[in-house]
Amino acid sequence: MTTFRRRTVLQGMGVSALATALAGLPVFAQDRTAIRIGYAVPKTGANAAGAGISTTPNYLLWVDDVNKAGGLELSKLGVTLPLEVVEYDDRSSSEELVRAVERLATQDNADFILPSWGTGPNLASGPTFDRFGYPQLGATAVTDMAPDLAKRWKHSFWLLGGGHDYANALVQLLVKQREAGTINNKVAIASVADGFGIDLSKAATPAFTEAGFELVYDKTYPLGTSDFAPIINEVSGLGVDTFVAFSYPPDTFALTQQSVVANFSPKVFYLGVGTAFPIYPGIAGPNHDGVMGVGGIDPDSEKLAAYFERHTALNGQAPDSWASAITYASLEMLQQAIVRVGDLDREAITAELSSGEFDTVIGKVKLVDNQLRALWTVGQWQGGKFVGLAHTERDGSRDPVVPKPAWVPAA
Amino acid sequence: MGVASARSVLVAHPHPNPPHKGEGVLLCLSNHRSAHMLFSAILTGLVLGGTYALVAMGLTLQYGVARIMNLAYGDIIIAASFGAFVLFTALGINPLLGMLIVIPAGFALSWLIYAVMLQPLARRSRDRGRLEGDSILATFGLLFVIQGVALVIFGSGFMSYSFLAVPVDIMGTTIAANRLLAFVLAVVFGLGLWLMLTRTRFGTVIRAVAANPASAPLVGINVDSVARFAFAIGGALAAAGGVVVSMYLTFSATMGVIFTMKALIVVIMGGVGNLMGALAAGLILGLVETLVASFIDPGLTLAATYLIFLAVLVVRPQGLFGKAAR
Amino acid sequence: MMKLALALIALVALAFVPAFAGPYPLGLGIGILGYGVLATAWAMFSGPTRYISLATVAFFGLGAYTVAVLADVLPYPLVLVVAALVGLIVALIVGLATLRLAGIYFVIFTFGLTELVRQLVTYYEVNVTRTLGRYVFLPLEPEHIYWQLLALLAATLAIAFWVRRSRIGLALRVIGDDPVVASHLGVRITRTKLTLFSISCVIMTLAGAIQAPRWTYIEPSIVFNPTTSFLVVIMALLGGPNRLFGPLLGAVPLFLLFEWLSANFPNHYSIILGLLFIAIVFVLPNGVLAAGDSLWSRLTRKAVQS
Amino acid sequence: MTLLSLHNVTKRFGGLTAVNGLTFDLAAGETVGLLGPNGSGKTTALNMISGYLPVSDGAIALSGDTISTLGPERIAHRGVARTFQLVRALPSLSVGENVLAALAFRKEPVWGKAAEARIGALLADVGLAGRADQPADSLTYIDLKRMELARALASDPKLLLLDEWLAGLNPTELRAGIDLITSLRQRGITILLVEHVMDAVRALCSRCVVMNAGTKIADGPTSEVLADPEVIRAYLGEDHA
Repeated sequence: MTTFRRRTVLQGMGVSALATALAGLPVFAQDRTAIRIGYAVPKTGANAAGAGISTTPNYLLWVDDVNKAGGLELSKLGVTLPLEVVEYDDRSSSEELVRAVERLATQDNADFILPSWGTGPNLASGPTFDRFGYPQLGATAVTDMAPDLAKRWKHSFWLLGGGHDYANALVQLLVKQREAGTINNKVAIASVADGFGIDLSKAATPAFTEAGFELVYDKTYPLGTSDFAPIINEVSGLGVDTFVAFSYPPDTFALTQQSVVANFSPKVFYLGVGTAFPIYPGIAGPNHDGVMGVGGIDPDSEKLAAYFERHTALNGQAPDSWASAITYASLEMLQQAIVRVGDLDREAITAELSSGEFDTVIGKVKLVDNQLRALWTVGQWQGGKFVGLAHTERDGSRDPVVPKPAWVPAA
Repeated sequence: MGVASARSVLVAHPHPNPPHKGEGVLLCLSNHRSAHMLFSAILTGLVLGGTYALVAMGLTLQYGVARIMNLAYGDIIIAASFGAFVLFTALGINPLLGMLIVIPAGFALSWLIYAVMLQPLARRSRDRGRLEGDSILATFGLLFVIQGVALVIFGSGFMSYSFLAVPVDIMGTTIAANRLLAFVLAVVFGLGLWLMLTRTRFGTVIRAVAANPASAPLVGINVDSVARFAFAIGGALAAAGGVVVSMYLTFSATMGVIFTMKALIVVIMGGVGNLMGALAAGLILGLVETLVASFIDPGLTLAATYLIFLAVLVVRPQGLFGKAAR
Repeated sequence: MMKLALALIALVALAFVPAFAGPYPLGLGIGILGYGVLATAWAMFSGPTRYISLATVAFFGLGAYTVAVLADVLPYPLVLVVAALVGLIVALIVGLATLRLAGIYFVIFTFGLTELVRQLVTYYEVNVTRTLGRYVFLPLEPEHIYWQLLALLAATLAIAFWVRRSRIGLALRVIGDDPVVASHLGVRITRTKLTLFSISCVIMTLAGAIQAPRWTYIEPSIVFNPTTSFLVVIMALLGGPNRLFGPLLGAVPLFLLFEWLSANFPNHYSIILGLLFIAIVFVLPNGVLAAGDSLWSRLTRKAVQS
Repeated sequence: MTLLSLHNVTKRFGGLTAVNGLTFDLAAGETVGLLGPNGSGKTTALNMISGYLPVSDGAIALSGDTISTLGPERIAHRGVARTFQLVRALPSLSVGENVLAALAFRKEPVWGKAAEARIGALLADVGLAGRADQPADSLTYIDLKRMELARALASDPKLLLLDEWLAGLNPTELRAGIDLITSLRQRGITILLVEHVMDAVRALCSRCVVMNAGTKIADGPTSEVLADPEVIRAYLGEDHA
């Protein structure tokens, strides 16, 4: 936190803002004392909770890591500069976010702008990043449109895959289990009626059907639902071995607790966003073990373990085991691209991000068409870690435990 | 079940024990499993509605007696949830005992808020319209302050803990003990409040102010202190609601407004200032939610809630139990 | 005549802002114009009648959705026409449904209505189109949006001006003061309320439609964000909803204040904003409405003297 | 010629019958007092005539046309104007605008320059000359009553309903008020007057209708009606009969 130097940017807004905009002064290297990193993240409003877990802590950690290491070396300019931060609250609103990005680009002359949290905000700010030529490292956006978007906005990078990636991986994993005879043919799906839930259920429904599964329940519930008893009561009578919920964090937690209460303990219990959160084991108690969800990490990676430690030390909370590591990796990519290019030429850095190979906490990363294709897609809580069971490019780090242990009734 | 299977296109519906392939709702309901589902839906609906009613009773008291449309009501609830959370996780105090601390704190805080912030507004405004405008703006500000303090102390993350998440069996339907407890508490608080309002002298005074604040002083009632007390009782109920809710819901610092709006809907649907109205409206909304989720489509629960609410107002513009305006 | 000329000059001057303002000031301009339109349109109905509507964002969102749905199918101007029609139809339905409601019942009804619209749009998208987000790829730059909003604001102010001078405006004020007297004087309450409510809502719908291309991506939680409705109410109340320029007078400083706070105090934004609100209510001893009025009368007095 | 006729008009509020089978006629040009003790249903009857309350039963006709199915604005357009028991000014409007509101929404609206002249004349008629720009909520009680009367007259009514318009005035004001109403009567306006001030009733009304507990108990020339033992009993209670 000490590295923050927030400029009081807006003094006498109207006139001075205009004046600065008109001037648009080029900043010369010899005047520089720092590389300016700007970001607008939701600190209030509906998205604040999500950003507070996957996005903001990683931005803080990265800035801290870089500055502790003495800053970034810009070889062409012959300097090593620390990072300074300009941060805004986008108030969970696309309109505010777009304006904040415009402001970071043109008023604050940020050298790099880090994206906000979530699929919608990343899409909403895509054109603005592109217009001003800033690379956009979309580490918390899940969209099947990624290939199109990457073509449309040359500066955009899509690092968290699309609904199909996660849905197909889950189905493939379950097909193997069915072949092994551990689960029956019946699947129930409940999805939150919001971007994430719909994207995944849209991909999952046909994938399950094509794989010969019988979808005995496939419905959505509205954002903000707190009582899942009706869904669980209905599903528990349908004889399914596999329950899949493409859910959001509050729902994920409530579904777990209410399934335990209803003693609905299917062999495969898969939940959406929130399963990979560090607080999940605390909420589910002993019952977190064996729960599957979206995301996952490689439990054998020492680098990742070190990242978890640093993150916990700085932020007072562990990172989640899905988007957090990818967010941090995206920052490492940016860092390495800057050092390789040797100055702050954003076009060159964007090109390097597209084509280079990077060494990150999630291993070696090379983007394909501006997308990260090497992703952990299905994870499961095993021995206190949310281990990756399925990866888009390599084998899982662990075998799935199916059936999961039966629920332990809460004390 | 029948309706559900007819609506969801992609679902192939095997009946576990098909008696006769049920067509239509009635046939399906005659089916034993569906009858059981109906019973369990009604039970869970009542339990959910109990929480709504509990949360709304405090607001109806605040608006009905103190004439304050308190937009920060939900944030008091969340603040109480945080209180229960801290007591439970840091000090190991179980939420039921925690209530003994949190509820008086809610009472005191609301008393203070009214005395310091709202009373001057109430005193200076002659007509009700102006107080309404002022109180909307002031409590809108209060909402941000409470939320901001919670954000600074607790951050924006999700909070949840597990308390009494054990199943209770009621005639074959399992319900979480914490939810049942919430229902019981709603009934206890509702009954207690109702007895206080109808059986005590002070309750009569409160009702007199609610019915006619202008002429209450004529019979020697100090409207200021009654309003302050009612506002504080409302705050205590909000705190009770907050503790109860924290036992089974995931909450975060920014969720207060959701509770405010839900409570307002219940209050308005029941009729402003009417406890029975709040109770009835809360239960109706809870029932509608679970019945729609069980028999039509979970995707339509909130739509149905609002539809019922709007329909009630179209038919009875003064709410279920409200007195006709003018 | 003099005032009209001044207004026209101001309009032309504002139209040239994009020529020399950078993207960020232009973005600010879009935000201010957007809220200015919404607050002025809101006050057109809610000012005289004192019916506090929280349905602003329902119409705003419907406009945005209409653009998202039809942008690829119809030419853009036609899309705006359709959006206006959608707004009109919904406004008539809502207007008829709320005729008997007053006070807090009206307030919460309009809120519930917004949520219902949002839930229904969500349900439709999820179950019929199987996508939730929609993309708006229109070749519209920020300055185009700015100009459209400026034109809309000018039109809104012109309509508001005309309403204030016409019988329908007086009818609305009479209804706001005492609907019983109004009906006994021969005011057609239903027709008057519906007309003004519809005009106001159509403008809100257009404001949403015009701003939609700026976000590229649209989903219910983005365009039906209830905060917008609250902000519009606060802005209009603060500026004085019964003055022609009152709502604008509230929208501009509040918008800039929000911007300034979220930029300079991103971690304490909520607390400071909240305290400011409470302070505003207290510092203006006669209540916010009266303060808006007295400020206004001071301004106009000066204008008359000069 | 009959202007207003009530036939068997009844109003029930839930279980309570406020007006029960009320029947009487008003000839054009007549000034009639509607009397009765408090709670006898006079104001309710007036409210039904003006359309504020729907009738539960029976019918009201104006110049032979049924009006009891119409809303107050339609009835107003047919030439019925009224004042209210508790003065209902439009507080956020000026005195002139209060009158303008009546001119602007008549069947043949008066607006603009023409309206300004009419407002001046109407205010002068009721003794409020030159006070058009004053805020309505700054007026005294008697002036509010005057303004309300001007507002009612602005619609050029055929039938004027006055609900205790003279109540609460001091003797001087009362004298002026009676004169004012007398002048209206001379203009040919038919007036139905709910009133407790007996001196005024005697001075103004040729005929009276008396109600008690929702039913009509007397109808006839003022002096006869006021001497009727049943009327006296109704007003003063059993002991005085």
